[in-house]
Amino acid sequence: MIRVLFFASLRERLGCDALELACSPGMCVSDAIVELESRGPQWREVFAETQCLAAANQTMVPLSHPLNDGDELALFPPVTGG
Amino acid sequence: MIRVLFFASLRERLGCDALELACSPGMCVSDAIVELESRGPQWREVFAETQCLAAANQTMVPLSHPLNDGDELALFPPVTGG
Amino acid sequence: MNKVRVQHKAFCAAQEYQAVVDDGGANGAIVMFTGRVRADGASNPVTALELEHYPGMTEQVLERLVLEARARWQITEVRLIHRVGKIAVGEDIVLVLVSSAHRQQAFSAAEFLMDKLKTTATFWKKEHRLDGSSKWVEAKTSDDAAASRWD
Amino acid sequence: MNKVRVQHKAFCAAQEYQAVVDDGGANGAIVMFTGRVRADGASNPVTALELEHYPGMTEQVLERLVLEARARWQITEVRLIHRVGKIAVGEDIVLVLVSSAHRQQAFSAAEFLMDKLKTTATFWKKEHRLDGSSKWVEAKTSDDAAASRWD
Repeated sequence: MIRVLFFASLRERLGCDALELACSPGMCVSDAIVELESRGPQWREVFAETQCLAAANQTMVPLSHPLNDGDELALFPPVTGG
Repeated sequence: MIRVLFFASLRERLGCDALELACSPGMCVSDAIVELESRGPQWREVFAETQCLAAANQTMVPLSHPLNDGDELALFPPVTGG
Repeated sequence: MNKVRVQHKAFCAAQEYQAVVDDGGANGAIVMFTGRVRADGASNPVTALELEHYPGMTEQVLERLVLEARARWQITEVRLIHRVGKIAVGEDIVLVLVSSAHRQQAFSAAEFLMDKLKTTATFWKKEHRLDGSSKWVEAKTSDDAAASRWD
Repeated sequence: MNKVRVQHKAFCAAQEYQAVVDDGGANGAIVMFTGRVRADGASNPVTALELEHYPGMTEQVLERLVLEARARWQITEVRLIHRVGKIAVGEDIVLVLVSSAHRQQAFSAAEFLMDKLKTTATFWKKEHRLDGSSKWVEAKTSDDAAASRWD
């Protein structure tokens, strides 16, 4: 399984902090997003409208990054701290 | 007359804080320095060895700056504050 | 010494400064930056910011930024504190404090830390306004430009 | 508001910072720089610096630098304090404090003020060492280079 975390506007619009996703062999971050989009029109709309960044195991990664069982995947909009 | 002020190493080596100098027509800062050098070998030596900056009436000026009666002329080495 | 903190509670910048000053004169230069919740003067003004972050990742990003600053400049002490949660207008959000033997090293390191924090640390800001409305702040391209100076 | 001071007595940077902070949140960014007498770690170490200046001219130069900073950047409050006389190791020599709506404006103005102060304000430094010897400090070409960035 992959633990998926959502932050900020993405978390709020999805109405979800975190969920578990089955990990299929050769799956990358954008495959995980496609999987999430299949959860319903609201999910599809939010991902279509959000510039979505990803971190795998707390390190920023491109959407092509391969995922492994047990990974922590975080999805969020561009950061705005400071 | 011109009021001449000396600061820092220049003041210390000349053993003089300030003095009055007669103002001749058309006199510039470097003429004033030549006049000061004529005060003796110690003065000549100090001016030869110091990179001397000038301020006339509390504004930095080049050595070619013309002087007028009543001016305040300050001579000093490069600044080192902060 | 590095001191990186992400915390809910308010900090006192003057107190942090005082702690860094007590170094027996080892450092000729200290630069302190504080970023605060600004009163925006709008007719429906911002009353507070709410800061969310990614616990665990944020601290790692900040620690790495401090290491990178140390590799690039000769700096002695670094304090980097960032608040999360709801922060009222006029309160501090972030503090960067750098001591060094030399002023340009301290200035560059402090600016680098702020520029990189703004674009790489996992914080998100939401504005709360007087009428009760709230809105997530969007990332600024000027921050990206500032951060790319250091690449 | 500008506050330019040349004074013999010590100042408290934390206290100056606190005074600038009380602005009702008008400024999103505050940058504070302090330059201090550094312990140089030599076998015959520096124990104090002695700062001489040109009373009257120095204050004018500093006021003009603040005006120039205000013309170049959007800054709110500026405090610029420089001590003269004998200053022991670890004590502050100079303080630059700038508040602004925006961080880059505050950083640039503070760096500009320090770079220009170093090369144009009429201060001179003498080092006093443990064995009782003293020596006038020579101007640094690195300071000229830093100041010329702003031309």
